Amino acid sequence: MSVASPGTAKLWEQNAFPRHRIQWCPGCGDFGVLAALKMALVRMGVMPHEVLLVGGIGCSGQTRNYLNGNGFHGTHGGPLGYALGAKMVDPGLTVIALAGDGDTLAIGMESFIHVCRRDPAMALILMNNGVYGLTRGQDSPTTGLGKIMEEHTEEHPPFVDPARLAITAGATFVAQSFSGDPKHCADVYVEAFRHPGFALVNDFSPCVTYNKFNTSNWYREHGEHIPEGHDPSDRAAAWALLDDFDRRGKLPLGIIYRAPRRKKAHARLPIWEEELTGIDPAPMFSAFR
Amino acid sequence: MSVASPGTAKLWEQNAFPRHRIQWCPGCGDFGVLAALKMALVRMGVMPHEVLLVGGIGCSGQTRNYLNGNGFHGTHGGPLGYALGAKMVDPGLTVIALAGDGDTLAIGMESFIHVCRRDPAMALILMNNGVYGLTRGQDSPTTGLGKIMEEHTEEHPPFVDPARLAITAGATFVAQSFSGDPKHCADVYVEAFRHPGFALVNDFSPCVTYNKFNTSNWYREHGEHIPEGHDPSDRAAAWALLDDFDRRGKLPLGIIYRAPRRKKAHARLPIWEEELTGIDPAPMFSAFR
Amino acid sequence: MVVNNLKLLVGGVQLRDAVTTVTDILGKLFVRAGLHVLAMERGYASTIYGAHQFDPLVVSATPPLSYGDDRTDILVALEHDANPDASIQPNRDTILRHGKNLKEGGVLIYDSSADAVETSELKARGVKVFPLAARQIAQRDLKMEVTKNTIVTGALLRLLEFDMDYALFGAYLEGRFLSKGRGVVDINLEAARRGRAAVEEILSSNGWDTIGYRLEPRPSALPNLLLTGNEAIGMGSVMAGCRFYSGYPITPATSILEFLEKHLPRYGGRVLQGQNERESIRAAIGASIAGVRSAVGSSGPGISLKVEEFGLSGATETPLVIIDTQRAGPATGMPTKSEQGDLAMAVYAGHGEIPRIVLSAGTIEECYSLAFEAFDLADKYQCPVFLLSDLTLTDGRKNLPQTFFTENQKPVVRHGLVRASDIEGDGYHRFAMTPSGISPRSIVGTPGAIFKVSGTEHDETGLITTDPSKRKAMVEKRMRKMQTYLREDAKPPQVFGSPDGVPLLAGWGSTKMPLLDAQARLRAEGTETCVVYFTHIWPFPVHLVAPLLRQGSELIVVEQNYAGQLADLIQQECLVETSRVLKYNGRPFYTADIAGGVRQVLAGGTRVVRVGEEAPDAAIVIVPEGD
Amino acid sequence: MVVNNLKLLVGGVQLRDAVTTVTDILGKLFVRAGLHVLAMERGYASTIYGAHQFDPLVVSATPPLSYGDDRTDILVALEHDANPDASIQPNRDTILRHGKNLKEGGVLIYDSSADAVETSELKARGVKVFPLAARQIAQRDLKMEVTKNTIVTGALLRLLEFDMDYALFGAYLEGRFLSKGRGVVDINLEAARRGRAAVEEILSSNGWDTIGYRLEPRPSALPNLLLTGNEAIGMGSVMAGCRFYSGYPITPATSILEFLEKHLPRYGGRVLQGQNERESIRAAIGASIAGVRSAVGSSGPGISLKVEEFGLSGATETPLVIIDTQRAGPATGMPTKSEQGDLAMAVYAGHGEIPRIVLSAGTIEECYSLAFEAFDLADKYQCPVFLLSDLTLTDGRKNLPQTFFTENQKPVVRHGLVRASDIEGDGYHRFAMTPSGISPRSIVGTPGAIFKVSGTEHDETGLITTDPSKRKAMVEKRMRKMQTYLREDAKPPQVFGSPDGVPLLAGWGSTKMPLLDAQARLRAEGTETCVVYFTHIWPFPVHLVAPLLRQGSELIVVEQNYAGQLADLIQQECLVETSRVLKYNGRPFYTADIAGGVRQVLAGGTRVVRVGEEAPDAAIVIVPEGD
Ligand SMILES: Cc1ncc(C[n+]2csc(CCOP(=O)(O)OP(=O)(O)O)c2C)c(N)n1
Ligand SMILES: Cc1ncc(C[n+]2csc(CCOP(=O)(O)OP(=O)(O)O)c2C)c(N)n1
Ligand code: SF4
Ligand code: SF4
Ligand SMILES: [Mg+2]
Ligand SMILES: [Mg+2]
Repeated sequence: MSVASPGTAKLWEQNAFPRHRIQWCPGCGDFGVLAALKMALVRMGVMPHEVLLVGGIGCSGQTRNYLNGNGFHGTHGGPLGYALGAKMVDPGLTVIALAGDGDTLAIGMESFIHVCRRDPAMALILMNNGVYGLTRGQDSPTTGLGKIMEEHTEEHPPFVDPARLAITAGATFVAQSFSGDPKHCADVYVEAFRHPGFALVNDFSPCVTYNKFNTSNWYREHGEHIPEGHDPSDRAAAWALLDDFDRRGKLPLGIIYRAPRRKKAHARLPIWEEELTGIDPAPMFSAFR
Repeated sequence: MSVASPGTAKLWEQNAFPRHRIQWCPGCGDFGVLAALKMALVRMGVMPHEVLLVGGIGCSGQTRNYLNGNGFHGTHGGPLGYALGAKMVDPGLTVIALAGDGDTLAIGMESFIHVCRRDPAMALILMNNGVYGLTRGQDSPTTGLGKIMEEHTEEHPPFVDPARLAITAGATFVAQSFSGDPKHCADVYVEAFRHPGFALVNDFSPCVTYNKFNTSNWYREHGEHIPEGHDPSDRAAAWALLDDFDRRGKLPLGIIYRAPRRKKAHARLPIWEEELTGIDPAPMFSAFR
Repeated sequence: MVVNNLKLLVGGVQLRDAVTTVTDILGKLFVRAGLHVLAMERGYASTIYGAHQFDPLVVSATPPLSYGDDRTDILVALEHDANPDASIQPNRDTILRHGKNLKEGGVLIYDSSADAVETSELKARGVKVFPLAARQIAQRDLKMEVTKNTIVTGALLRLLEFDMDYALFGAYLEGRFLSKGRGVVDINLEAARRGRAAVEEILSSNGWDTIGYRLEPRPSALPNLLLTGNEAIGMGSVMAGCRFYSGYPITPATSILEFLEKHLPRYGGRVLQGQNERESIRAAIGASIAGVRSAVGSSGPGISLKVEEFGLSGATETPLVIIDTQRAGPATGMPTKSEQGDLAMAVYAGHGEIPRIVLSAGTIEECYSLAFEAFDLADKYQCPVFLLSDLTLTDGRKNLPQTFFTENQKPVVRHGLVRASDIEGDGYHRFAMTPSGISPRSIVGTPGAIFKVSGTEHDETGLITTDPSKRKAMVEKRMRKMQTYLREDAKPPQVFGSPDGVPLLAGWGSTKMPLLDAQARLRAEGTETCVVYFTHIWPFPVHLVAPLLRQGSELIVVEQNYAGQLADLIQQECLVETSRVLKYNGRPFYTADIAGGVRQVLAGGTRVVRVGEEAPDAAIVIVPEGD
Repeated sequence: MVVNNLKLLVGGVQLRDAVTTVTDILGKLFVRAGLHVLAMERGYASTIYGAHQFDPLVVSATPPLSYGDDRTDILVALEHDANPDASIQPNRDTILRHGKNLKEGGVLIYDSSADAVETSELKARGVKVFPLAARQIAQRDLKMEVTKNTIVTGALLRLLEFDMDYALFGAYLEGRFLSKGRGVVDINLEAARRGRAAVEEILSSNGWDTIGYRLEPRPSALPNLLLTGNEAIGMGSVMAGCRFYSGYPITPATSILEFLEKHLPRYGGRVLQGQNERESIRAAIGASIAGVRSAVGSSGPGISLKVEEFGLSGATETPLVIIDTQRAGPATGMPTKSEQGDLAMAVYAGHGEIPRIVLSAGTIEECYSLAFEAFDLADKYQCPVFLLSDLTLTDGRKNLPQTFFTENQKPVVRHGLVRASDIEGDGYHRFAMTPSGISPRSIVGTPGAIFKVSGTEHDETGLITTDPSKRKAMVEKRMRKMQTYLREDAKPPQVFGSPDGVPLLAGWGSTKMPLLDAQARLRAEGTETCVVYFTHIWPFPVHLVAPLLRQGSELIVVEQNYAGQLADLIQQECLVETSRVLKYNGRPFYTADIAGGVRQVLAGGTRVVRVGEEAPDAAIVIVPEGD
């Protein structure tokens, strides 16, 4: 990661090339995420070409195109997989996955749990709106947050909590934010980007068009900053904090859990021709003689 | 479920038709699971034709063929998906998924978490041996249980705990057993089969050929029955129990968590011709006029 | 004066301008009046908000064959405001994109609340222009912005001289809003009157007493329904006894899921929104194992993700209907644009080889009837049956008489399902060798007929085996079902015209209507052709097709993809050389595309014509849609 | 006396009897002695323990073409005990399965520790039988059961009159066991001597001074390696600069994963065992986006599960090598049996249409060279490149001179990768329109060359678009790469013999060797044929193939699947009628299958011959393998 150049702020704030017209609904929470990302990246002092934004499929995933930096956009549920591969090749990159609750927790669940375990030094900004926005309003795995359901069916199960799942699966950084407060989001993002392992930010980012229950106001009423005294490096404390907020019907905002694992450092893998000359096959022969 | 007939025991104990030669390695833990299943099904008094055994791909999944009852064996990671569909069609069936740690927690993770949420009244006997047996000894997601790893890499992440994951995902019955003690397994299985929701039994079933660390003896040393006083209907208590056993380096055996959710009852879906006569399209017309 | 024959296109900003609210109301009113409506090219973006959306309706006295190329008679632009992000004023978006396609003497209505638009060029071409400050009237006069579209509707009714007494419109409003109170009905009627008043003024100030188009109710005995291809598939599925459906939301398959979520429970069925593509198909397979007729629906990416399970259905001989509503690929491609790009996937996808059946619908009627047939064939042949549709059909709407659904109902026949009473003795063999290849199938819960079913190779009893001759026999048993199908159920292509010595135009999918339209157009020019249209594509009915193809003077395959997937299949199966007219720009085939392409092939010199270079909105700078 | 020309088959109970420990040692000793070894039909079950396993080695003085049908010269049965579960004594399993294939005058060695086996029938056919109580000697005399196989090895060395001074064997043991102490070496030498002693006795008691077969070391200048097709793919990948490989374990692809896990880190690379099939391929795609040459390997089910990502690689123009080691499908099929059933999948799989390249290896040498080429082509054409292999090749072993790997090394060329220094000005366009269809590719981290890459349709800059003419242009740009490939890199099929006026035998994959062997056999009978063998299958090089095919008198395609997938492709692309010789019972093609099938076709009356009815072990009751 290169040192902050004076021009970095302008680079992040200017329009991305190519310039995509923003097609979120007016009032969509993802506008706040976009603003917060710009702030955070400026603060990181990283250059756009050093950043890889991997977008999920969904309204949320479009963030990759509205922001500077390299953007990759693959299959639904896939961002963490691509990001993992890229990060393993080049540990110097700033790799950020940007995806929705459907992409990450429905079809992407297979990747989510395992990337939490693998703990690559990259971040996932999960734009959680409790709905499939892009496909027009079906239930997502986080649908129902804050609602009391008397009876369930196989068709309509209770919601999952990505923060708890991530901690259980082994993630080393778990935070929450609310896109209606981009400044706080930016603070959290910076910590996530700096974390030397996998960082999940569960960002409540309302869908004004299809989720008429978890509205901006609802989040504002239910969100509550994590108290100063909380020690995020204590896993049990993190769990207790979640329990406490749950009991009170509140959503904790801030860093819930942060405890880096000991990880082996890796050099960038050989890419260029000059790194791939004179490859000697002999060391591979021994087993065959 | 029909009432226990006097001949049920013989039905479950006799060879399955068609008769597959058992091809587990001598000493494989899955023999214990097979024996325990026979005991449990006899005790349930259910008839073989009322049972659907859905096998995973792996040594473990072969259990479906060594036991009486209908058997279905699909793709790797798929048992819970098929089982869910079958159970939704016919709530009267006894549906049991039989699969390994690789099948369930690696490729099958996408199903596992969501079936925990959906909570169909069926059971999963997870034959957890900490390794991919059938593909000859690669690491599975539970590899490393009981080992201290100083340093991790993306290639070799820490193991996951299916019991904790299931509770976090919303499962309503979570138990553990050790296939070296088939009687206890059978007790646990019966409770699992009777549970009116999704029941996970994480059964430690050693692979004598490829897992030389988590051996029968190792499990015997580390397994410990859950104390009488434990209240499985208390989720927090369940979590605390897991924490306590973890701290002591022990594996709790017995019912960790059991708390049925309120679920809507469903009739069997129409199948036979006589249930599908005189279908009237008119109720579908209104939106199109 | 043109009576009962026009193409009306409504455009606006997606979500905000509620384009399809207008077209839905109008479509229903026209159908209630006994007119025919065809609306096959719903133009929308895969982003939710802000992109351009349009929806053309062809209205006529007789069932229209096609949607009249891209030519429009009446253009309605709902945009009202200026958008600083766009280089062109967005209240001109619809006009700029579609204005050039307005016929001489056509009509333009646009919302002039913010600004008047420069339309002198259109006027010079004889277009009658109606600036209508709909939003302004709605906000200022009616204090209710949502009524702006009713104002436009009222204006249109006046201009078309249709339902001037609001008999139909009033009834519609009452049906829809009376539960919300009389007031809602009344304000809408008032809004319609305001719209009418506004255009009256323009008419008179221009000295026009008509716009040159008029719609007249036709006394029609039969009540009609206006529905999409997906809704027709949904209905066909219900009627076929499908009682379990699952799907993970994806454009343009979602509307089948939504239709069945609404209706199937009433028929005792269940519908599962999968948490992913594989849970969807696996649950459907599990449901089939438990005995119910089941289906899974998806589009491109979701179909690709299910490939492993198709093989499983084939290998375990588990009936399954797979509905693939094609959209433009590859990858995410263009989720709201049309293509016929999945034929090769349906025929070949998967490792190894399985029996499978591929059906393809070309009209909304066929969506219904082939859905019914798909379930029947899946049951009979115990294999995956693909029902292909494409976005033009899924979202396209057409009126059909109610009797189409109520008359000639076929009973549901459960083929080869074994009941307890059928079982004699012990040795029930799930995969018994039979001359037809079809074995007696039992479901879970059948005493005496316990099964062991596996995707691993097995013998007649279900015992896993790698014995070479048992393996060979089992492969052949499975594949024999396809011979049985070819003998008993394969259908020849539909033939329109006489094939003898004339060029044959082959096609599949939603190309059917423009193909027939192009045939008529070519005939009018003196070129006789014969249309050979495929619905039953795989197993390929060589015996029914090859002799036919050899009768023609040459074979031109018209399809909406790059390679010519049906053409390739025909070459492989019939060893007949093909020429190809191909389109893959996301827009459906227009009659002119086909007629032009065929002309070019017949003129010689080229065997492959790739149409669509000059697409309707290629000329203007378009603000991209996102994805 | 037959010198340096025999087929030796070792059989036993899987896992327990360590069949391949014996064949591995023998194979290495033979190769060190300058002999040629071919071992292409490793017979094993997908269950771990208890099924029958066998491993035939063909040993000869010159490179053998084929594995001599199913005829065996020397049969070694390692089973020793009785199994109450089996209806036949298991120490007869190998004898019952393979005994009938023993040549007249062949040799049988079996473990007689538990019991003698009734072999009078074999003896009547002149087979020399050596009951050897190997396990008993190992347990009773050497107190070490594992030495039972060394006892057998010692017996074999004696019977073959090979390495009688243990110069080679001793060196092998030292290389392998000296680190564990001299004692381990010595006890093994002692075990070998005991085996020798036991058979000496039988020889002399029968009055035989030889078994009629002998192996003689050949002075060979070149050190040789004995390796599998998968190991050759692994080496080829390393040499091609592949530095990221991922795979989810699956038979028979796992050994590539394991080979590269062992070796790639030494070359600076990383290897990821995916937690599922999709994580594997996605990580490989991500690695490629970051610039490294990457690959993913799998087999049938795992390939089917990745289909969506192939389309992504094609649509985003991300280079990716996909190794498909085919096994018998469909579904789980027969995981340890061979088939060529995935060609259609490689060519067509996925919704929509992408550029892709399909290569297919037929020998272990080609596994190496085509792996190298696959990475080169993926880099150049920025698309998925499939490398097909099949189980016969993946597990088959063959000796190759070390110089094959060390000489003629080609340098790694990174095609079209843009460096910061190449960038001028601002407007780097990732998907620039070029005549070749290939656009300059940048990787993450390149100043001035930031990209936006998406599987959603886009324009040259990466801007998402549904503009019809931009869409059309982008589809054509992508597909144009395939024209460029056909001009610059497509290879014609390999032709053996002159095609003029003779029947052409076409094939692909591991069928190559038996095909050439069958050609020789047919020639000996007076039937001249020409073998046309495909390695570069897609895009199909019509211009290189069609003229050739028209030279032959007829075309017979020989392949290991039910449909005739290559034959179908040839018909589609060249409009040439094919006959087919097909085998799909899980066993590889034997020379006799092909020669027989071709004879049948040439005799007329049938166009499709399905061989394999009388498979080697079809006659006996076989206890099933599980899955
Ligand atoms: C394989 C596949 N299945 C389905 C889809 C359709 N699809 C696109 S986005 C989406 C859900 C998006 O929801 P979420 O991730 O929450 O994003 P949001 O739009 O709410 O930000 C779905 C189901 C797809 N693109 N690919
Ligand atoms: C899609 C797919 N990928 C890979 C495989 C290969 N495979 C078969 S079993 C297995 C792992 C089995 O491990 P586990 O579930 O733990 O079962 P065990 O054998 O240990 O009981 C794998 C990877 C497969 N059958 N299908
Ligand atoms: S649909 Fe919801 S998530 Fe999507 S852009 Fe609109 S408000 Fe945002
Ligand atoms: S390999 Fe392991 S899990 Fe498989 S049968 Fe043997 S002991 Fe059991
Ligand atoms: Mg969402
Ligand atoms: Mg396991």
